[in-house]
Amino acid sequence: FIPSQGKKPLTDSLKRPAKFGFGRPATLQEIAAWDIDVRPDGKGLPAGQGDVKKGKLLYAQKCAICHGVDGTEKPGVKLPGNALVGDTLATSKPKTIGNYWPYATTLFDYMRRAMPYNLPGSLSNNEVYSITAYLLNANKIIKADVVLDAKNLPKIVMPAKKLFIMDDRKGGPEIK
Amino acid sequence: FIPSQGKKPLTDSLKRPAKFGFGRPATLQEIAAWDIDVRPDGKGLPAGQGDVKKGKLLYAQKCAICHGVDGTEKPGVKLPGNALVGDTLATSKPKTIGNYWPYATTLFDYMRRAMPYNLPGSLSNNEVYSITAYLLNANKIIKADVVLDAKNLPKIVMPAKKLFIMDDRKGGPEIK
Amino acid sequence: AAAVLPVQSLFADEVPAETPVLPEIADDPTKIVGPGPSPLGKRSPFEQPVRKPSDISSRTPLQDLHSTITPADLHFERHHAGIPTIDPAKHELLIHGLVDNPIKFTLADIKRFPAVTRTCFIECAGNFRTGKAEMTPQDILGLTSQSEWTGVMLSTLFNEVGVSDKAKWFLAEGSDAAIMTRTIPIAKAWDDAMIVYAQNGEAIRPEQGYPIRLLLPGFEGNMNIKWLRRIELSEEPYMTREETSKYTYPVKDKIRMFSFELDARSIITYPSYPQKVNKGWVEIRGIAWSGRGKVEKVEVSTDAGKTWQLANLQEPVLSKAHTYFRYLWDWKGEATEILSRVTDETGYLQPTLAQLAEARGVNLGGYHMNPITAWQIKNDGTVLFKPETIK
Amino acid sequence: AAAVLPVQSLFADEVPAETPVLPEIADDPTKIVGPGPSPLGKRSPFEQPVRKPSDISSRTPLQDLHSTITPADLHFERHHAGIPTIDPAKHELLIHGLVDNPIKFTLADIKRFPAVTRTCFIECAGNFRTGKAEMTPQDILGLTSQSEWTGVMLSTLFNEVGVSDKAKWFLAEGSDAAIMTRTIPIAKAWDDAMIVYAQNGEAIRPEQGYPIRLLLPGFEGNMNIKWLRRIELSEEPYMTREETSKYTYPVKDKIRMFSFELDARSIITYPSYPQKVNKGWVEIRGIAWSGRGKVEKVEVSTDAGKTWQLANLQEPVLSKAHTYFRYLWDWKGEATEILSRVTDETGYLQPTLAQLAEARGVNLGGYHMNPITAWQIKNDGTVLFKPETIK
Ligand code: HEC
Ligand code: HEC
Ligand SMILES: [Ca+2]
Ligand SMILES: [Ca+2]
Ligand SMILES: [Ca+2]
Ligand SMILES: [Ca+2]
Ligand SMILES: [Ca+2]
Ligand SMILES: [Ca+2]
Ligand SMILES: [Co+2]
Ligand SMILES: [Co+2]
Repeated sequence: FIPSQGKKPLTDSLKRPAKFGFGRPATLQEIAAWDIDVRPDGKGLPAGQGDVKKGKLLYAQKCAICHGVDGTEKPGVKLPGNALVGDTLATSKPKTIGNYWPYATTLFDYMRRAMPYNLPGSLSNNEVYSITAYLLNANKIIKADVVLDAKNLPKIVMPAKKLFIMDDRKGGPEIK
Repeated sequence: FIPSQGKKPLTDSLKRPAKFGFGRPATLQEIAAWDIDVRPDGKGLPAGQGDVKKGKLLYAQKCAICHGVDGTEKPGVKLPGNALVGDTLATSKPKTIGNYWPYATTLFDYMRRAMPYNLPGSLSNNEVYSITAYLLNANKIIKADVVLDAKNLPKIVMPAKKLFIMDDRKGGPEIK
Repeated sequence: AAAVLPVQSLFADEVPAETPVLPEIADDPTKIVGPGPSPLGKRSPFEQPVRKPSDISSRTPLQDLHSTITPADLHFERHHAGIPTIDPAKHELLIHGLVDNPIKFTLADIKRFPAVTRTCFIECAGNFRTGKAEMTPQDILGLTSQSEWTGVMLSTLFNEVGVSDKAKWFLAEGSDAAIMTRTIPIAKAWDDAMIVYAQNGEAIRPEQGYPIRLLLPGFEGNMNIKWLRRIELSEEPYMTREETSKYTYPVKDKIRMFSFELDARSIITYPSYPQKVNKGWVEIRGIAWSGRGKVEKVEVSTDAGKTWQLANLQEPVLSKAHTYFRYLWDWKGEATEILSRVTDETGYLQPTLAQLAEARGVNLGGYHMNPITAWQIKNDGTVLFKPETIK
Repeated sequence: AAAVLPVQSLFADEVPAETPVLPEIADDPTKIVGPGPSPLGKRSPFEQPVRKPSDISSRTPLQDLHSTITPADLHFERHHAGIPTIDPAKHELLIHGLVDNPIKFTLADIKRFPAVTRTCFIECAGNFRTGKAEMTPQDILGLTSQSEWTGVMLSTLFNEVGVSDKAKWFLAEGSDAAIMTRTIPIAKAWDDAMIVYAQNGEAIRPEQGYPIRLLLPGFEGNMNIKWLRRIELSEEPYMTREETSKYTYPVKDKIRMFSFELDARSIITYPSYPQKVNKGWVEIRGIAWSGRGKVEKVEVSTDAGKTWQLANLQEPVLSKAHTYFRYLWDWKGEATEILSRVTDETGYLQPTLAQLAEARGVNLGGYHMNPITAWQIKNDGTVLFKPETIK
């Protein structure tokens, strides 16, 4: 995007000090308590591990009620949650982890912060690793015997990765 | 006041027609039903008449409860309505018809439209003439035997008339 | 003797506010799914800005506002016989008198004309109280508010009825139980007067004149006739009660009437009573306005009026509109007084109370008062109003 | 085969509106004293604008609004896990990552910094529905609203923590049950990003992020993180779910991500379904906006797109803001189609749906859609939406 050149709203800039000194230093513990994000390079992934088998069980207990028994879309069935399992073809419908998620780290990050929808933040790190393993396997991305952890999760190359491009539009007359 | 020169908000002026043709002609009856104002020159005063004696009785029945038995301010008494009767000295307190109303027509106009506060519009024209006569007499402006009507009411010169001046300020640095 | 500035008993008769009830809430909002979307939003239970009602007016909580649009439900009120309930399907506007064709317009007719939107303040001409240190901006001058108004230019309707050359004034009349009337010079109709039906995007609120009110940008509130039903064009003013026995004021040995424009004025709304400031950088914030056009500049003094510094004005600066100003102040902890003063585009500088008394005499009547407002800052950061009297 | 534009089932699941109850009222309001002032105003019972809620969003009734400020209780909503209830006294914002000093700011701290007020729109990137003729502006694109926002420039806070040269992006995180996160290029922080705590003068509403939200003028709604609690500066984007599996869309054989600005767009809100027009002069009215700056011009066609005329723009025209336009049309009673198209200050002209499909392929994904909207005018004055499909 193109920042608006020099058209910034005014602030009180005449007498502005180098620092105002408001706020207080955040402690490492405070940062750690909130810093739950996971980056594509694996930064933020916690210790722990999980496997497909445990993930399948957890999925049945905690997720199936909203996302369906096996996470796939069934004609005529409207579930509270999205379909999670499909195949890896770019053209296939619906959008699922298999055909539309460019990074496996996103799956870990999202599920840990927001799922299960009715009990967000209730999964242990190991549980999230296991469910991630299960869903990646169900989407035919990893084998059934993979044990996922902070090391190998970021290395998974998602089928949809190659489809994603950054928006390069910059305004102007072009329709793009 | 000084109209803002040429700084009017835009309206759609390019294709504007001479007339839009919205609305419908108002009938004489419709105008008469709403046209209750009275001007200082007497325009708008209805037929009819009233006198101080009838006015005094009406006042006692319909007004005294809010404006006091005789319309004057009594120390320590807080009435729902303003004091209406005082003397005609410019310096005296409180502001009343006698010392602060420049036109007698205003009294007729206001009482007919807005009083009694709890039953606005309930007075007949004759009743308004009578109460006007009573209040003007109580404020020592007319004699007790005057019969008020559309002819003589506008001729009454109110004591406060000479005090009133139009604001002539036009903006600019002067504090006035 | 010290002149006592009138604090009309009716104005002062306030209804005490209800104590807000705060909800029990969870420690960690990230662990509980909250309520979903709704047809109409509500305020957070932790934020309960309210007007201060008396029996005839209610005042905008200026100290609670961070910019210049007044939320419609917090717009100040001043009624002379309460708020009429009007069926918009039945409401009509009659324009007659010195016109070629007297016409009745339905609300639907009015909405068909070319529309204009204008942001401006409306201020009651009696918007000034003083008397004690424990007063908030709402208490002192809460009878001013600002909205984005939409409607038709009055000139468009005057063009439609055809106005006689003899017409020099027009009477505007409401359909409330006071059948409120005021006379306005016709030049205002050709200038910027409007008949508005919308306020901040939506239909005008009942307290503000639903379904239509007259909007006279910069002119005293009472002239902006609410619940408008009739306009009569005339050679001369009507001298209604509200332009003679009310909204007039002593100037030396005379009584001044037909003061239309509100004089330029400003007030610091932060910090103000009962807020408290901390040592260090304090952003002084407030509003400034003029009934005669744009705010040209606002100056702030942090040394009781000895020296003055320019404040920043929030863009866009609009004509006859509340304009937000801000000034950064490094407070070292000393007791002092802070003040603001505005200069408008006509070159008028907001006066002190003493200057007003000097110009008008000590019997100042309470209408069209716009003195500089000072706040006392105590050593401990406490802020108090500085009530002034005329010696 | 005709591409079916996605009308997400969740979006379409609307709650039916309650039928308003109208009061019995007197024929002549001038004969009864009405109720007096109150702490908070209410709408006239004859005016009941409402959002249209589904289980995850609610839509602004654009066709009911006469100007560009959206009353706060009608601002559109889009939640991913409901509205958290937050105690403002406990809420803190953490800024950390590639900074010199990670700092926690209380809400009170944030309010002490120099404040700025800015009027701009917020629009959901998924703001487009079509499919049938009986659709109102609210149905088609009611996920856009505008407010006067007040808060601190994000650059002021970034200056306070000291930002490393390595930081190129920042993560913003909410404290709702979705702990919503998005990554934003750091240039936006040095440009015009804000952390806002006030909306239309008062505290920001709970649905809009109370007590603080990120404001990224012109950027898609979802990035304007509500209930903001954390910002982390980083070398690279986080590729959160909302910037990968959501808010991305097919462009030919690729999927486009990190579309920030909303493309220039306009819609006629009057006349629109289900309104009716009369023969004679009709003022066509609507709103236009661009995420890339100011609206340069709006053109209106009353002959189904054959010819285009300039509309008037309501002043002041603000950057990245809904801009009201109006165009006077003399309708002779013939059936036709009326349309509007905006050009923004970058020279971008709002495209047709066919042009979008031509540029992006027919699998248009429903995000960042801004096609010209046409209304059909029938002989009898009936107005219908013209739903288009891609051949
Ligand atoms: C009570 C219902 C419910 C339960 C139980 C639930 N989910 Fe969800 N899930 C949802 C909803 C609703 C969404 C969509 C949320 C949104 O769009 O913001 C969702 C979204 C998701 C998504 C993102 C899908 C996409 O395409 O973007 C994933 C992945 C997911 N859930 C995984 C899980 C897992 C794993 C569990 C169990 C541990 C789980 N969910 C339990 C309702 C549920
Ligand atoms: C129920 C209370 C009540 C009754 C009964 C009542 N009034 Fe009033 N009157 C008021 C109030 C209140 C006001 C002030 C209204 C305002 O300021 O808008 C007022 C104002 C007035 C004024 C204007 C005073 C001024 O200084 O501007 C006059 C004159 C007046 N009343 C006359 C009458 C007469 C005559 C009657 C009886 C026919 C009457 N009133 C009955 C309450 C009442
Ligand atoms: Ca992190
Ligand atoms: Ca008349
Ligand atoms: Ca008023
Ligand atoms: Ca400054
Ligand atoms: Ca959003
Ligand atoms: Ca035009
Ligand atoms: Co007043
Ligand atoms: Co969205």
